[in-house]
Amino acid sequence: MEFIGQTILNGLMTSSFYALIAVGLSLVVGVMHIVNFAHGEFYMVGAYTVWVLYAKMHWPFFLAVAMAIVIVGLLGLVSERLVFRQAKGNILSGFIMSVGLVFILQVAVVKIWGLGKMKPVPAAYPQVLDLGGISTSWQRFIVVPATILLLVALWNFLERFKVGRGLRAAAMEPEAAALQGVSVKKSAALAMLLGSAMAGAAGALMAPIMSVHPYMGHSVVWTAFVVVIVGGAGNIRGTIWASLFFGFLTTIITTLLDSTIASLVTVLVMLILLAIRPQGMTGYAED
Amino acid sequence: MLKINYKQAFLLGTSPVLLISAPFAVSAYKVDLLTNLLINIILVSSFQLITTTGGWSLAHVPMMGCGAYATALLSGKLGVPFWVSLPTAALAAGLTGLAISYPLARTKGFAFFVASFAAGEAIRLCWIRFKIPFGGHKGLTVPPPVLFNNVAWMDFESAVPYYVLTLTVTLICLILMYRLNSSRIGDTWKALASQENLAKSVGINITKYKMLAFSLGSFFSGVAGVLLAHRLWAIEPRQFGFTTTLYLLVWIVFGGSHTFAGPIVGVVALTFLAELLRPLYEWVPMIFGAIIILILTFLPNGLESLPGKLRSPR
Amino acid sequence: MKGTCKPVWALALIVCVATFFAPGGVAAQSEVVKIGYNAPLSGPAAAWGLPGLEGVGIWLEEVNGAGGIKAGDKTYQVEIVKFDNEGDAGKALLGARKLILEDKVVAMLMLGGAESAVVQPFVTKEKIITFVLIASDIAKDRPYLMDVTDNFPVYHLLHTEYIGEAYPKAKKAAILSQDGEIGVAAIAWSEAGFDAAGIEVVYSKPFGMDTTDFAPIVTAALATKPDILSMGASYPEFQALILEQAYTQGWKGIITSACWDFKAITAKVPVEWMQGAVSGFPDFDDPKLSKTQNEFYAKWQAKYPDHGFSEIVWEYMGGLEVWKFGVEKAASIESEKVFEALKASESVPHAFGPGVWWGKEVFGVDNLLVPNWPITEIRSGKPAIVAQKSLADWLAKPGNKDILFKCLAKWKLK
Amino acid sequence: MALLELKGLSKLFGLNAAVNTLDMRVEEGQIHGLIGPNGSGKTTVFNLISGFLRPSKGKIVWQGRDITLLPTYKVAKLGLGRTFQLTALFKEMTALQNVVLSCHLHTGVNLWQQFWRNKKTQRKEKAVEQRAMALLEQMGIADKAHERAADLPHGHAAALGIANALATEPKMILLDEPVGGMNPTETTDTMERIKAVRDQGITILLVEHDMNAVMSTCDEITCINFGCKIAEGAPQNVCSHPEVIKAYLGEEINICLP
Repeated sequence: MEFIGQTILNGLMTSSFYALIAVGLSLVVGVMHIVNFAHGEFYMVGAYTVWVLYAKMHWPFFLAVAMAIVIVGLLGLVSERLVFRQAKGNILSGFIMSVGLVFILQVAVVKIWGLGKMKPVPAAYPQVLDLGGISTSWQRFIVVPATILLLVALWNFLERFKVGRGLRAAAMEPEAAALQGVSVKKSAALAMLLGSAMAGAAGALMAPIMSVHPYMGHSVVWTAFVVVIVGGAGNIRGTIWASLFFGFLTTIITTLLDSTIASLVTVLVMLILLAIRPQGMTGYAED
Repeated sequence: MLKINYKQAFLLGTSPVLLISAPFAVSAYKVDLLTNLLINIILVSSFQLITTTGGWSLAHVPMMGCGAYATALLSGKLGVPFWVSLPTAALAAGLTGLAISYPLARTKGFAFFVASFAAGEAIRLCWIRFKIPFGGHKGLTVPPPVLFNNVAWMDFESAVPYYVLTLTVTLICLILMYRLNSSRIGDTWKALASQENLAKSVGINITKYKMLAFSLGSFFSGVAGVLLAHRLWAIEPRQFGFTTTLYLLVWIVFGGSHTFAGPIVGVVALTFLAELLRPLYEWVPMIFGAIIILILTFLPNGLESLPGKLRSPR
Repeated sequence: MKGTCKPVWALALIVCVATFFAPGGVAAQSEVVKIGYNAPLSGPAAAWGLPGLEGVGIWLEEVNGAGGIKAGDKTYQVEIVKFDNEGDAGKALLGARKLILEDKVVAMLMLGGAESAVVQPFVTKEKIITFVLIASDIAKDRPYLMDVTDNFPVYHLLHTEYIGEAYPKAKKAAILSQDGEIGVAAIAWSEAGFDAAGIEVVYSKPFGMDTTDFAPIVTAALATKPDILSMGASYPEFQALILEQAYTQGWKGIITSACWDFKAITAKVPVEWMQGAVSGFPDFDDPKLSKTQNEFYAKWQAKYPDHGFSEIVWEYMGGLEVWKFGVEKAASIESEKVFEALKASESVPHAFGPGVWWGKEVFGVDNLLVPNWPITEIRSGKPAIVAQKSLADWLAKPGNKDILFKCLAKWKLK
Repeated sequence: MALLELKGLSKLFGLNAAVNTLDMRVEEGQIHGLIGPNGSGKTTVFNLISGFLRPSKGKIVWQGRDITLLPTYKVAKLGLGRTFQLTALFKEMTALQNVVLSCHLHTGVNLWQQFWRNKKTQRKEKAVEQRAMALLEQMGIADKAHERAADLPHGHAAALGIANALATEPKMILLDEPVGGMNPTETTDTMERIKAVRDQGITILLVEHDMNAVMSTCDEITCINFGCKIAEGAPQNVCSHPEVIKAYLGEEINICLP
């Protein structure tokens, strides 16, 4: 019983992590049509910000998280302006450029903060949270409400505000949005700002419970892509459902079998879905 | 038919001499670099067969791995001689390519991109997970090829003979791929990449042609894999991981993917650059990253478009 | 016909340009002896290569500052030639070929693991002595491969023996280590150790190398109710996450591992919870180590004040130290002679005390330098040496060898 | 028997019916016009016939054979060619290469022969090239054979589009706005060529906005609006049909007979 409860809790936390990192990517892919491989590196920069501000300079944890969101959001904005805009909507160029950005950011971080072992980020809330036999740390548990809070905020922004609605329209029906006077450039910049900020938030919140090193983004970015593809690029609700699905799927298979099988099943699920519904999944049709 | 002018005859006569004498002018390490370069040339050219149809496969490096693993199993475990295992392993890669090309051919653009990644990763995870027969993370060992016993100059453990072997295979592969590319089949591939709907409407079975391109590309990348495995003497799944794929993409984007020569130019130029930059090893990825972004910004069709641009500055 | 010619010319052109452009090898100076450093220096695996350069740098300053290394009546300045193999076995082989054929190095320092399999046939042919950090790389068909610093995974036998003696109440152990050559070796040797110490191993499933989320794995392991949690040879970035999970899922017990990144771990879990955790690497300022080690540590600390110490800082340098001993013994820098001189020595100095050659029984060749290995426990927030144990004693105990061979066979390592 | 017959054909996009239980017959040897205001579902009908889209309901019968679910390339094989709005061409190739490639179905050369190219294959390829050249001549662009398709002016590009369709040796071709965006002279020329194609015995189904062109060339016209057929018959009758006038109200009211 405890075992099952613990697994459900684990699955819930994995899902919220997936949602946090994938929703931002979903916005970027959906609005800009750019397969931003550097999303993982944005996540890494978010984690490093928390390490510098919170672990080294002893700022309050949530202030450091807020700063990470701002810094990574701006980093996204700058890279949209300097790099991704040059791709001019070409998916392949965008992807390769983002790979270039990955190399640049990784080396920059290595050069500034060095390699060697992972950066120690102490837990801000190390107390154990006991829920009747099943337990986790507050630090880890915080990710769930924080994710919900951020997603609700994002959702409200996209629903309530005019710019937000424009952004959603740009993701769903780019032509219609353009007809309604939504500036493509502006919505791309906004999507990049919001998407990167979400990656920054993910990195910042996960810093105390993940290993912080220059290559930490590499391992999560494909998981995020799988979630985005299955959930539908630009489709926030779909992405959240896909996060829940894959979060629980990996958790359960990892617990019962092993993590290699879990990865194998994850990629196969994506492959099969894409083969059955080649266009339907991405939320927008090609050509 | 055989109307070769003097210039052509001269070039055709001198190039083999140069190709074979080159390794004797440099150290054994440089010869190995050349061998590696030749293998990478097969890899990028075979990739170009697939990109001609408009799909950028992320499964190409795992396909090369299929060739390498197949030859490791055939010649390493079963003792099949190199002559036999080279074509057989390449065929195994081609058939694997054929198998995964069916679901892949249904997708295009972005979906093809991620689906091909999923297919490649699934294959790689199988090598890791199924220790029998693939050896897991540890990988497999591959013997150096033996063509004739006890012939000193045919000792493929050393760099120069292996270079000559690789050179021969590379030449054969390049000639075959070049012919393919310039044949009617190549035209059809280019056509369906540029105008899929028109191609369909004039009666071209585009799924069949895409699958053909994918399996032929996989076949030749399998050849590259076989050559690599027999030079490294051991293979492991990490060698065919995503980092290698990224470098493959960078080579092609750098050189340009619209002509047969473009990808080759890319891999050659960047290999030399990497060798020149060896003392700056820590900075190399960053330099590559910057180069790629600049190339895509100012020369979106890669290095191959440079002569055209210089001729007619717009 | 035209179609056939084009590739031939193009290729000829490429090869020609390649041969002329490629920078040529520099002729070796007679006064300098070169050692190759063939390790990952960039990319994700660089954490296993770069810190070693720090220690090697200090060693070079010291040795060259004192006039160099004496081989018979000649003195040589030592030079390290670096090659970044990016943790890629293929590049490692290319590097070995460059270092040996072009730079004419007389010995090579490497990390080991998968790279050994690829590099060793060539190194064996060239008869170049190679020092690696993974004892289980030693094999009969790799005569010139030696491990002279790190006794991984052999010392797992001694940790487990110590745990069995110090905590007689502990009866069940779970081993968590990654699914790779190194990780699986750790699992096999730990299992043998626990078995010999009368402790039942209840969980030993290796986890995937690309795991980022350890919650489900730890849940599965803790479901077997272990008293001991062994992390085998989990990479430092895995250790902290596993322990954080074990702590937050409410587990208490004895922890053991090959080595610690203690700073990173105690950032995630309370120091008190780690009290008593057993491992095999002391910090080099431990008073129980020799003065040389303490001085080295002080020097390193002065040079790299914000870097965390790890055994990697020392291990490549430790290889150089042994090589120097060999050169002085052989009165020559020739690889084969140094190798023979080393193998002929009854006892070779090791950082943890005099070491002897061992390995034939398991690996087929005596190329592992075994000192009495220290056992450390976390005492008041720092690893401290609590015992030194001898491998020979362990092997001499009745039944132990059979258990070891049985476990190695189970994990297909023999 | 009609050459092509649509029986209760429907296509739903979401809840909107782009084509709604459409019945239509195209007789052999005619030029049949399909007209209707913007967004009335004409191109959708073409896409359904040529197999790019799958109908939600109904049947497509070609020479008495049900081809409703066949993929595009098989439809082409059965002798049903088509062109595209805004003329789709293989842009990077020359005009001649375009047509040669469009002869794909009838080269009599299999993949292996294409690769190996022995004497016999080369002879066959030569023949295909000659046939392609003849088609270009027929469309009046033989002098442009070696120009890149992308560089051709609009009128010539449209002609090449038709040549591509003819290269599949069809019994019938679907022309999607063949004179869209042309000046009056180009329009007249093109329409004359279309008539010539019909006179060769190839049936033509034509979607066109230029009413003058339609009225002067078509033998039979079907007018649809919101996916439903509202009128069918000879040009004069359709033109004066009240439903048609109502549908076109506010668009091109000046429909007149020549």
